Amino acid sequence: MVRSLLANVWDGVNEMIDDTQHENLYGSYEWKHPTQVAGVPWKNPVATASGTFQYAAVRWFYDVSQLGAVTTKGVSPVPWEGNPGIRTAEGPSSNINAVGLQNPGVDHYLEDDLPKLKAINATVIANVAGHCDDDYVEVVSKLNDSPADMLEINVSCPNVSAGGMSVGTDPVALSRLITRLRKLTDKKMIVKLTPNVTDITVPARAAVESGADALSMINTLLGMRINIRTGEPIIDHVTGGVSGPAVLPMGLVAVWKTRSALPNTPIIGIGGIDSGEKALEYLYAGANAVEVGAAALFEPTAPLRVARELDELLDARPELADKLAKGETWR
Amino acid sequence: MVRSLLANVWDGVNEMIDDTQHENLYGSYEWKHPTQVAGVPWKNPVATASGTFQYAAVRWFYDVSQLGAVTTKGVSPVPWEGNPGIRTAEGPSSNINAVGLQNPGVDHYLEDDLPKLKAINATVIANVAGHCDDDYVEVVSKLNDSPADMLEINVSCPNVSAGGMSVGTDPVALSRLITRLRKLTDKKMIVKLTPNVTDITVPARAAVESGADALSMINTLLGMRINIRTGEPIIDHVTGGVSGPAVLPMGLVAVWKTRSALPNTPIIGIGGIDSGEKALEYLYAGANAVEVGAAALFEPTAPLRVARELDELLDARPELADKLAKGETWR
Amino acid sequence: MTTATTFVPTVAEATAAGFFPSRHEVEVVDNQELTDGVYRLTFRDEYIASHAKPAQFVDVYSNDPSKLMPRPFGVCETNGDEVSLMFAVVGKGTAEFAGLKAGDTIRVMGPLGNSFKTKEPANYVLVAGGLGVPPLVHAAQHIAGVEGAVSTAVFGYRNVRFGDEYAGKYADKVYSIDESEGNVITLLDRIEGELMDSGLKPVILTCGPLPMMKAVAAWAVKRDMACQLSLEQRMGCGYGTCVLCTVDTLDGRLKVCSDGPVFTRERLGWGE
Amino acid sequence: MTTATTFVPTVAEATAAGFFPSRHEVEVVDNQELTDGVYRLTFRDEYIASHAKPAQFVDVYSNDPSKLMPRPFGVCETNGDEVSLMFAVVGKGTAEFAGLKAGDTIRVMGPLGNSFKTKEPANYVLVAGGLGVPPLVHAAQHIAGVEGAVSTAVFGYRNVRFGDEYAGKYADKVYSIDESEGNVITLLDRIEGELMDSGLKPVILTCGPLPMMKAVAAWAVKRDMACQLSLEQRMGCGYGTCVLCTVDTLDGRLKVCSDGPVFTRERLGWGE
Ligand SMILES: Cc1cc2nc3c(=O)[nH]c(=O)nc-3n(C[C@H](O)[C@H](O)[C@H](O)COP(=O)(O)OP(=O)(O)OC[C@H]3O[C@@H](n4cnc5c(N)ncnc54)[C@H](O)[C@@H]3O)c2cc1C
Ligand SMILES: Cc1cc2nc3c(=O)[nH]c(=O)nc-3n(C[C@H](O)[C@H](O)[C@H](O)COP(=O)(O)OP(=O)(O)OC[C@H]3O[C@@H](n4cnc5c(N)ncnc54)[C@H](O)[C@@H]3O)c2cc1C
Ligand SMILES: Cc1cc2nc3c(=O)[nH]c(=O)nc-3n(C[C@H](O)[C@H](O)[C@H](O)COP(=O)(O)O)c2cc1C
Ligand SMILES: Cc1cc2nc3c(=O)[nH]c(=O)nc-3n(C[C@H](O)[C@H](O)[C@H](O)COP(=O)(O)O)c2cc1C
Ligand code: FES
Ligand code: FES
Repeated sequence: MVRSLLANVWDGVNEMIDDTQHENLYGSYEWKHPTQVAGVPWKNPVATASGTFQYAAVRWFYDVSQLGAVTTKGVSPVPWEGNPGIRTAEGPSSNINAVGLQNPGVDHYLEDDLPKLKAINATVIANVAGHCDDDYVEVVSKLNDSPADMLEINVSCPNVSAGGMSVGTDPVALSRLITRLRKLTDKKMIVKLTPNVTDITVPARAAVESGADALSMINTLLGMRINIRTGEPIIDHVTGGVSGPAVLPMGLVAVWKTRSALPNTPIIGIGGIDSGEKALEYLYAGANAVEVGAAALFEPTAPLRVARELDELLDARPELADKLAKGETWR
Repeated sequence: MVRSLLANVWDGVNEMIDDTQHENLYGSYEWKHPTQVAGVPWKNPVATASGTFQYAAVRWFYDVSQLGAVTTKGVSPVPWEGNPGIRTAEGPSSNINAVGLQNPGVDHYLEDDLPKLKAINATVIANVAGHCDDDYVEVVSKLNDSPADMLEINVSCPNVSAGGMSVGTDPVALSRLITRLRKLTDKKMIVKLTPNVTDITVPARAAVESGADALSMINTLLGMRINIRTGEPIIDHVTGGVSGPAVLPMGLVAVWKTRSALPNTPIIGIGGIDSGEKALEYLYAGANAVEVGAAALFEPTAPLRVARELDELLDARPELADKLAKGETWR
Repeated sequence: MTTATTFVPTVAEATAAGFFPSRHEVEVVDNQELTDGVYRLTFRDEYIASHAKPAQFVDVYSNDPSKLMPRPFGVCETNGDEVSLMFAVVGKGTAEFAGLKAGDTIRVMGPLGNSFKTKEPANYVLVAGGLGVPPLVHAAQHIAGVEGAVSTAVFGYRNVRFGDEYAGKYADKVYSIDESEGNVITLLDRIEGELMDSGLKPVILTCGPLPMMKAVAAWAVKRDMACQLSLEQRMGCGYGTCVLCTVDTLDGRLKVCSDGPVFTRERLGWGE
Repeated sequence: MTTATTFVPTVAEATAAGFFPSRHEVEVVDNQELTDGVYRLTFRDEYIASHAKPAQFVDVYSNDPSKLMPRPFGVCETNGDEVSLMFAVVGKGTAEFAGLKAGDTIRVMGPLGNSFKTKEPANYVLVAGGLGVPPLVHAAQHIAGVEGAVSTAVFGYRNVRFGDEYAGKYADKVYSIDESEGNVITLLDRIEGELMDSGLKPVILTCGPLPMMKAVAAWAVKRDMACQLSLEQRMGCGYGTCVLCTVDTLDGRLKVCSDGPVFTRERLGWGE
């Protein structure tokens, strides 16, 4: 049913562009400032954020293997259809999305997306979605034998095992889940946290104490818009997740607070990054690396541009660059 | 010490402008669409938001008595000095503030600000701040005998009675506080909620069940920025509260969810309003009225402009206007 | 595969290498109001002008950094290195674009999406309602160059017939109607005999409001005519990366921006 | 008390009635780069031009709706209905303003804040460092019209002396120095005798980096000279409503935008 999600991206474009030219895209670039996340080396500190990157769509724009890492769309045990109707609205300096985790399932991922990304030598973070603990267990078991470089567990999906709230809002449910997943894989496991909680350091600590190797934050903030012509919500699902520049201050504070609470945990900063300067703010807040999300919706090449800008900015900051290269952080 | 906070606003301006002309400002305006909040009539559904309105500063720009209501800066039992150093930074489509509730105290408020506002016939909402339950008790007791039209209890201040977190994040502490305050006053009591919680309907319900007559939301979201030249936070207090257009989707969702959970509770919608259209979104989300905050920082006359724009928009929406006039809401 | 416009620095090399240009700035050549709130905007972009196919669209980006999402518009006409769009002012973005003047710059990306299939000889019946007109003007322009193919425009308007002049440059016949007289189905019924007698197989290409397109699909099904429909959906990226623009089809929930905007009536299961 | 500029509709009547104009749009008359990254921007605003007093400032607003906060700049010179500012490019807003050209529009509000007190006959010693220069040029312009008062400019620069020419139009004497030679204290020491002998009481007005102003206050205290200091602080509103711009004084935490920007050394408790 969702098979064609990754097929036929621009059949029109396929006719125009000679695929053999792909390796020329941007020629080669020598990254000056690599980083490490939980011991895994990244060419540079900039990755794509899950849900805003699909290889089939992005490959026409730039050589995705040049990124620090590529985080793929959340995968579930079986294909998910996501939400019907209108899925997006605009906020001031933001996007609101209610995809509902549509994805073609982990088997498709293992056969199609992942091998293609590994074939071009990308560092791949496989993002994992689930509506109950067993969903996560099934996906993580399958990914354990795959060439994925890291796993990112998205605990922000509405989850039956946590009574319909997301597991990320309930430290007890979260501990139980991560403890279970830890036994299934030797791969470095990043737990991706939601900002829609009273104190993000509580789930952060729960995740780390249960075996997470690293944390990434933030996922989207809950939001909505209303159509003043109809008086009804623009998005059929009513609410969605807010991302983009508007969420930058909230993402920074999440990283800052978590860094203070957990001085030695690797952290990937996410939220509102659309320039090297904003990526740098996250590194100064204590992140080891960053992910670029919504910016790639508005400007396809944003992740690589951010990485290049950051590489330049780090030239003038040898102390920070040094720490990152060693897997350490500014704070 | 903080006496001069309200004195000498623009001594320069004082020389230029003849105060007797004040009543001419905008002449008179016939509001077509009033509202009611917990039975208290408002000339129109637009008020100022606490902390972004000081009569001494705003009176030069427009006739503040024309607003639906005027919410004054949070007052505490004694003068508070607030936070030292840099208190603000800019985010994309937002302001970040860390005033730390500087205010000249409730006695000054009762002698100076409040009588001046009542003298010009403004509908006044007195916002109450406290660092422990006894602070709130003292202020509410004093305000009970005052001409303030409504009280707005800001439960978002860091509070010792709630272990240093804000009372608004702890439904048990919140119930205890509101129950105590309810006994002290017959005035209509609005409880102003923070969005920095996992589920805003939990404190909302706690407040209403303990005696709140109405709710207002949202206060600011926690955020920060970093100066990439120094690597340090821009605001000396490190974190601050994010407000302005960027928070609109989060404010709307708070009102929507609370309206669904509490169909009969009066709600004042706050967050990111800078136009009549955005105010209208809140009314469609189920609010009885709105408050305009940060917009007044960037454009002093924003609250009155929003009220006028909304008055026009309601002309074409008689069903909604009717409900508001009767103290009912769209949802 | 070169372009006359300037790209953001990071894609300059990619573009030189012949890859797909990311969002980039172009110069506005002309912007005129055709009728109340409907504009025809022309900008210079050799890449888009030389590659766009009918029903493909262009993402236009606001110059206001607080309005980040792309606004998609079907390509309406191309002329040398110039691309024309037609749009109605319906919100903040289009209100801004209405104010663009020759010499201003605007950021665009395209051409995006798939296109109407117009390779076979046929009588292409271009059925549009309101702001569905632009891609069908482009279809007429394109079909004028297809050996053995002819086109018949069937346009329905609220009142002012802002697109007839442009379709008339390329289509073999142009029929139009406004709300006071009826709608595109009224017109289709009226010219049905003519279409059947033209000696060429009629193929319907259509774009417009959803109820109109559903009626057109039903009309086509009854006559067993081929029917390709160009859909609209709110988009996040416009290039296939975010899965925000889906439509329900018999093949599942597909992306309007890259699996579409064009779908056959069979794939949509419409009109059966 | 009328103004030549256009205001947002809601304040039009208020303005006509003589009240304080809220944020409004003005026309840029001129913008020139004085030295690397330092600009002199002139706009037309009869209200500000006729009311601004030295050390009062103008809030300038970005044309980018995602950058909402006001950027405060001291008025540097007024001329008929024209107002000139001088600013250094230090961030996103000033980078944008550097690109303004004659004919562009920009939104402003002002004049804001209190001012240097210059009513009494005295020798006003205008001590500025870097971008502290603009309000002191304005002070010189103002003092040139004060009966019995003279002014002596004492300016310190990093390198290029971008403000001397403007101060020279109004000040009775202009001394300046760059980093290679010393700082304003070097200059003050050098001209101390002259100041004492001038027959007029010296009154220091100063604006510049915090460490410089603290040194100037200390210098004044030692000589028991009056000293008024114009401070900077990050602002939220610029007009006294938000309490975001405070500075610690002996009278408590006061607002730079409306209790200041000018404070006496006594009130600040500096230099004792
Ligand atoms: C493939 C495609 C082709 C289109 N071609 C044309 C055309 O040729 N001429 C024309 O006038 N219109 C066309 N549209 C509709 C056009 O995209 C919208 O009218 C426009 O995006 C509205 O922008 P706004 O900023 O004025 O509205 P706002 O409501 O301010 O926009 C807010 C957000 O909602 C989106 N949005 C609002 N309405 C629509 C809509 N109807 N469809 C998709 N997104 C919407 C905007 O893109 C933006 O992201 C097309 C839409 C699609 C999907
Ligand atoms: C009363 C007063 C008068 C001033 N007069 C002048 C002048 O005549 N010439 C001049 O070049 N500069 C002056 N400044 C400093 C000037 O306001 C800042 O350089 C300017 O706001 C920086 O804006 P930006 O957008 O480039 O920086 P960004 O860092 O992008 O701005 C982000 C936010 O921080 C604020 N901000 C950043 N730096 C400062 C600062 N040093 N002081 C206050 N706010 C700041 C901005 O206003 C904005 O709100 C004055 C400041 C004050 C308070
Ligand atoms: C369209 C869209 C889809 C997303 N899908 C996922 C997802 O599948 N899994 C996940 O963990 N996060 C998902 N996210 C969240 C992003 O990865 C990121 O955490 C968030 O958008 C904040 O970053 P940004 O401001 O850079 O976009 C999605 C975001 C968007 C905009
Ligand atoms: C400078 C500033 C000071 C504030 N002070 C208070 C306060 O004292 N009490 C309070 O309840 N809310 C305070 N707030 C929060 C606002 O009243 C409002 O809830 C918030 O800013 C969101 O609305 P907005 O987006 O319209 O600004 C303050 C906000 C700002 C920007
Ligand atoms: S708009 Fe992003 S996939 Fe279609
Ligand atoms: S900047 Fe708002 S009070 Fe000074």
